[in-house]
Amino acid sequence: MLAHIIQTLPQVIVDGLTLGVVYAVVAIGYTMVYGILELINFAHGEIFMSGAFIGTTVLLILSSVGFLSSVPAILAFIIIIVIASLATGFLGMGIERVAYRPLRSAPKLITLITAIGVSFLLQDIVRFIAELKTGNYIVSAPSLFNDKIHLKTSAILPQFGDALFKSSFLVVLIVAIIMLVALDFFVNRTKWGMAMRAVAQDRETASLMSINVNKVISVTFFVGSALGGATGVLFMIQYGTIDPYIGFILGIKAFTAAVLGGIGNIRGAMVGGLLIGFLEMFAAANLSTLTHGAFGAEYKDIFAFAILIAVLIFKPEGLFGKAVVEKV
Amino acid sequence: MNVLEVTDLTKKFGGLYANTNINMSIKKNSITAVIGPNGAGKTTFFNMITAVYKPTSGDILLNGKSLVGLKPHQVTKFGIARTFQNIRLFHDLTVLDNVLVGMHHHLKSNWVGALFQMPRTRHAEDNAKKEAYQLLEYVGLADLLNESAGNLSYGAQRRLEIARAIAAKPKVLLLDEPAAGMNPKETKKLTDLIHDMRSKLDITIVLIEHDMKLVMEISDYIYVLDHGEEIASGKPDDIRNNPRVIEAYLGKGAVANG
Amino acid sequence: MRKLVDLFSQNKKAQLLLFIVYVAVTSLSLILAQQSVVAFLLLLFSILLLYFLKLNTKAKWIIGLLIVAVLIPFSASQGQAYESYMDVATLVGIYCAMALGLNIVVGFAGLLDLGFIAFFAVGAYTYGIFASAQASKFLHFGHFPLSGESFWIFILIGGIVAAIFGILLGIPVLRVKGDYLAIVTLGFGEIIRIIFNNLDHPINITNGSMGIASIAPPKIFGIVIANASQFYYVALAILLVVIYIVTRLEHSKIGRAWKAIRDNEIAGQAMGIPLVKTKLTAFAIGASFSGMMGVVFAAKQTYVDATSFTLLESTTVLVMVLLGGMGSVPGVILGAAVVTILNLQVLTEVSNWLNQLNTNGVISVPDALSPAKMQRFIFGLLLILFALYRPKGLIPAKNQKYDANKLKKSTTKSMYVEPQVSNDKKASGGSEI
Amino acid sequence: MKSKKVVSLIATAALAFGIISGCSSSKGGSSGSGGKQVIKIATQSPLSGGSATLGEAIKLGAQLAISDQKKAFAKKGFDLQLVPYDDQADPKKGVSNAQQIGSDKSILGVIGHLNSGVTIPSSEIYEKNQLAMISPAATATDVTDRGLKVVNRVCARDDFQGPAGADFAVNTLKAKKIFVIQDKTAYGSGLAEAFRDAAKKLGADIIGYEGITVGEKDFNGVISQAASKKPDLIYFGGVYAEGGLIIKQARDKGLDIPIMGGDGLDSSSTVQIAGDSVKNVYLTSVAGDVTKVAAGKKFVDAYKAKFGKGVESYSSYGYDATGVLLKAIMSAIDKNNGKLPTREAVSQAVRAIQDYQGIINKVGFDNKGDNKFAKVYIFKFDKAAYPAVQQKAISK
Repeated sequence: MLAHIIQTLPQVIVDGLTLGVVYAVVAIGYTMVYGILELINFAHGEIFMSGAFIGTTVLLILSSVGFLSSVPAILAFIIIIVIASLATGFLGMGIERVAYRPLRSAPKLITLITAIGVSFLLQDIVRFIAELKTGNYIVSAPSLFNDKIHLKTSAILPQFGDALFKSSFLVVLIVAIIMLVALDFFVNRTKWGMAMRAVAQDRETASLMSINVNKVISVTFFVGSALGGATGVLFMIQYGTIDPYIGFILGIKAFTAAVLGGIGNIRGAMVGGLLIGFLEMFAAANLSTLTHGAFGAEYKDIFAFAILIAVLIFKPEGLFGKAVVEKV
Repeated sequence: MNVLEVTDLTKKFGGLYANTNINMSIKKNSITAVIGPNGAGKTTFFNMITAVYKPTSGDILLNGKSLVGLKPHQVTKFGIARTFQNIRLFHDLTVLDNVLVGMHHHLKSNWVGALFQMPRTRHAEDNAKKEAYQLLEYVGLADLLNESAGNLSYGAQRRLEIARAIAAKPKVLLLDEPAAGMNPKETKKLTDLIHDMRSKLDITIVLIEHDMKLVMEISDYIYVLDHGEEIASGKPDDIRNNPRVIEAYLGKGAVANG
Repeated sequence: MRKLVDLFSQNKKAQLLLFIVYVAVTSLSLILAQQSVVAFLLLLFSILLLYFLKLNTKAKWIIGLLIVAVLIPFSASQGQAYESYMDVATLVGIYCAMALGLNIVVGFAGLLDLGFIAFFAVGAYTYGIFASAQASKFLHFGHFPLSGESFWIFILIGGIVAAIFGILLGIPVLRVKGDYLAIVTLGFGEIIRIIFNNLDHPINITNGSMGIASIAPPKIFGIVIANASQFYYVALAILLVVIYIVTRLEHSKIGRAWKAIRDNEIAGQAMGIPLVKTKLTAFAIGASFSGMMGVVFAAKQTYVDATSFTLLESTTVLVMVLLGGMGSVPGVILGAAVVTILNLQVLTEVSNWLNQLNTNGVISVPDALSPAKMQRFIFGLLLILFALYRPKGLIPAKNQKYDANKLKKSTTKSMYVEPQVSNDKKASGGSEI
Repeated sequence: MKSKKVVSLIATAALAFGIISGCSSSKGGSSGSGGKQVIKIATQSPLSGGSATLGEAIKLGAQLAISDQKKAFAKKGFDLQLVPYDDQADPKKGVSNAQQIGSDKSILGVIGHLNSGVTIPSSEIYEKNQLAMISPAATATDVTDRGLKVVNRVCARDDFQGPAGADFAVNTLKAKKIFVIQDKTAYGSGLAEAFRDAAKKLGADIIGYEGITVGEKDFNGVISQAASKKPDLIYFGGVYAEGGLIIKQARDKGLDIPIMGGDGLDSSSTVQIAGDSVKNVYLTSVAGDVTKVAAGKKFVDAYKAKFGKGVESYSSYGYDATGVLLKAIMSAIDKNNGKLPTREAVSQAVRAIQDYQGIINKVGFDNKGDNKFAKVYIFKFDKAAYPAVQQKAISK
């Protein structure tokens, strides 16, 4: 039993990493918005999904005009990801402006409900645009990076099996890491990043320090949403098939990741995302082996949600978060 | 006789001491003031007594029984009620309902009784409403009984908070800056009310206040906190002339010069 | 004109007369027209009109009951679409009770629960398992399926089991607050659904994704209840009980405690309200309504599987509460009715109508835009619009008003003998608002 | 206060009237064009949601059959119409629609559903209304095993399709070690279970039986597990949305073994999603390759001309099921001296059909409502193109 688990481990790590970085970048979107507004932006999963669809649209247009065959795939990819993240960035800003800003002083329950509303709205709008154009809302895109790479992990340790992946995995991984590092730099080293942190700490004081709070919140939404949209493109590149409902469940899992890492904490969200991705993949691959067939891979989502509940109960501040004491 | 005894009460947030070794003995039916500059740890002290925060060490005794480790609602049941520095009313409830909520722990009615309209429950509810109305009359809000609490003026909200707190029939009433934001006329009425509560309702009152005029006029005894530590205690006149207190309020230079 | 309106709003008799005419016309048209959704909806609408009439509560209740229990079934039974109308009406009843349950949790106690449908599932499976041969697959005693007579006990059992689940869910979950609570309950709802969908091994309890078929229909005095028109009365009866319980609880000590912790948790605790116990009661009572209706649902469908209990369903119930008005019992009932009818009848009818026009070549609407598919779009839009422009819903919650005169004539002796500072209360209280 | 109340009243009224005005024009008259009596055929299938492609195919097949026979009915003085309902693959919606269908007396028969989970509760309502139902696609055994008089199907049952697939996998493809994946839906589990049990009996070793979550896109975990166990064949019980991805991801993991699925994979979307990976994929389908027979080719062309898209697996069965229903209605009309027959008469006439020549195979119902002539066909994808190549047709 243990031999089997060890044998699949390299492959599980590779796959878990793929899913994990997707979760991580989406989780950052949640964490940034939560950190600054204390709002779970339920629609963030849908922004991710919109990014995937916008990316696919651009890709299909590029390939229909014959652009793809004339330039290297990586260039096409960069064009796609930039367009998609700009578009979703503005989408996120627009959503904040229309649906969240008027409610900033309203009870949180109400804002949360609008967020759910926005998420439903986006799902259906994307659905009927896709359906109008293609007659089917499950959309497949031509793949850009298709080379298979064979990782000889068995050479490291004889018990290991080999891991196989597509070159798209490397693209996803590298782009995600670039985004994470860039974001970390942005938040910790730039003027805007400092303003964001100030607003997250104390909105009123920040506004007294001549920080334009609305602008900072807009920028936060732009950055978070652009990251989400770009992750959508990564997802599309990796899996090739998307539908309007991918954002919802993925969003919830990414949120789980954000909570696991400590919500509001950007580095925590990264670690949380990777952890959830890996655990999920591990559960899918090994649950039935571990339980001798009593519980199969179909229980892997319970695994993810159970982690969420357990974390919230025993360490509500998350792995890297700080406990907040409510002021009375 | 002391109603409330606090011994060596300490609260640490992370590495920060919010309260250090505070000792107090509060006499029955007295009015005690806790004063100190901003951030002296006065509200933290109240929060520990009402179990909102758990003390890091030390003990709180109400009539000889320890309150440490209890839940906030249990503390209320034991006989301590409070108001809040930043008013915490039930905004969407009516003024009368706010007072009724204050009676929660001694109101003899349960949901089974409510479902089947049992006479006992009905009787208890009726009496509670009448009592609540009288309380509103007492604090001067009877005309507004059906208004939502959130619609009241600032001063009225403060008084409603007091009415709600005494509805819990406390032995000790903690008032957290009751006069904050009041004009002199309102403050005067508040002073009367506090005096009256002590004499008519047989309540021991502990209050945090920045209005020194009010404090000096009303208190039997004063404790002064600074940086989480108790720096002085005594009768109003003693405190007025205590150099450490003046230093705490006005800075070191003030004492040297004076 | 304005005067006329004013006059009319004061004149009880004129209102009543107009109301009777309205009811008579709509029910007649429902009787005469072979199949008219419009007439049916207009007749249902009379309940809402009744709510706004200037009559005393008792009279309203009697008239309302007459309309709901006698007039509507009678008028509808004259046409072909009887069972169809009654099916919709039954579902309206089921959703009303559920929405009222959720209203306790969200509207009164202020706890956002996004996994509420789980309790409905619990109720449905409780009856489904024992009223079909399913139970014999894991219990090696007793004879299953139980007979249809057991249905009546199962309404209670379903409620209790759901309440137990509510408490089990509540104990861990209530340690988290606000937004977190929403996410955790959402996760919990999904977990329950996944478990029901997977529990065919190691022990076959729910028959997994194959669902439980051939659930025994309820029986009473030897009569088998199998038609929607009969289930209508079952649902109606339970709904009435639920309404009774909710209104009673709302104005009791526990109701005040729920609203108090909703408005301010810390002050609520400081006033002696035990937080966990109060929240758990809200969860348990809300869940039990849902569980009871789950039993009815399982019996009506004769089939349960996990696909009926998705997140979309939880959100649907939430939309009902929000649309109607959080914390407002009449509002929530209206919200539940509007959403259910919109979903089951109106969207389908409009789609069919569009489709007819399409096939006849009158207009050309692409399939992707068919209203029946727009459920999420419509819900999303409703949620946003209502949250932005009407956060208190169609019929906002109202506080119970007390009669000062009744309270003044006090016979009991109070400890607060004479009012001291109330002499110039005008100056200090009222005038500053 | 007062104005608030008025506002809320107006808002409510506006909403309610909005609802009402929307459907005021939807009142179906009982007389159609030219004073003819209307006969309606309802379809119920998912037109939205994850299996919309398959549901749409049923509807379009029925639509084609109805437009083909409109003239024949017009001659007898009837106006034939189609009313498509969307059951959203949701049992609750299906039952509610069934009630509405039951109440529209001009509807004489129902074509549907796609999912067995929806068929089972909805058919209880049809039974009460004595309304004939013919399913082109519901394969679960429970659909007909409950012995309802009005329930029929033209496709094969799970306990025929599953074992037929198992037989092909074990005896023709010589698979010894089989890894089974299913999608935890009534359809997918039913099929996968039937396959698993039959394959075990035939001596194959089932080295894994795992479930996945519908709607997800990453199945690498389960596939890694499969890959490490080195199976000869992977069987997937489920539909194309997940099936296509599983095929693709399995190929990416270097699993070039045959992958087999049921009729849920029999869709152009499988190819669209899986792309080139679809090579060496086998599937069992209850619908045969229509292009193999002359009548089928004509059907494919007519379908393409009318709807502008290619046929899907259930298009032909939707067409055949409707054909069977219309034939039964016709004979019921004749029996009733050219007048509109009762629903009861129609459902009896449907059950009485013994020898209807469909596009690919014959239709004749046994006493439970199953098609005696139902066949299971085995297909193989040789290239990334739909439809796949038919390998074998298996009769009972």
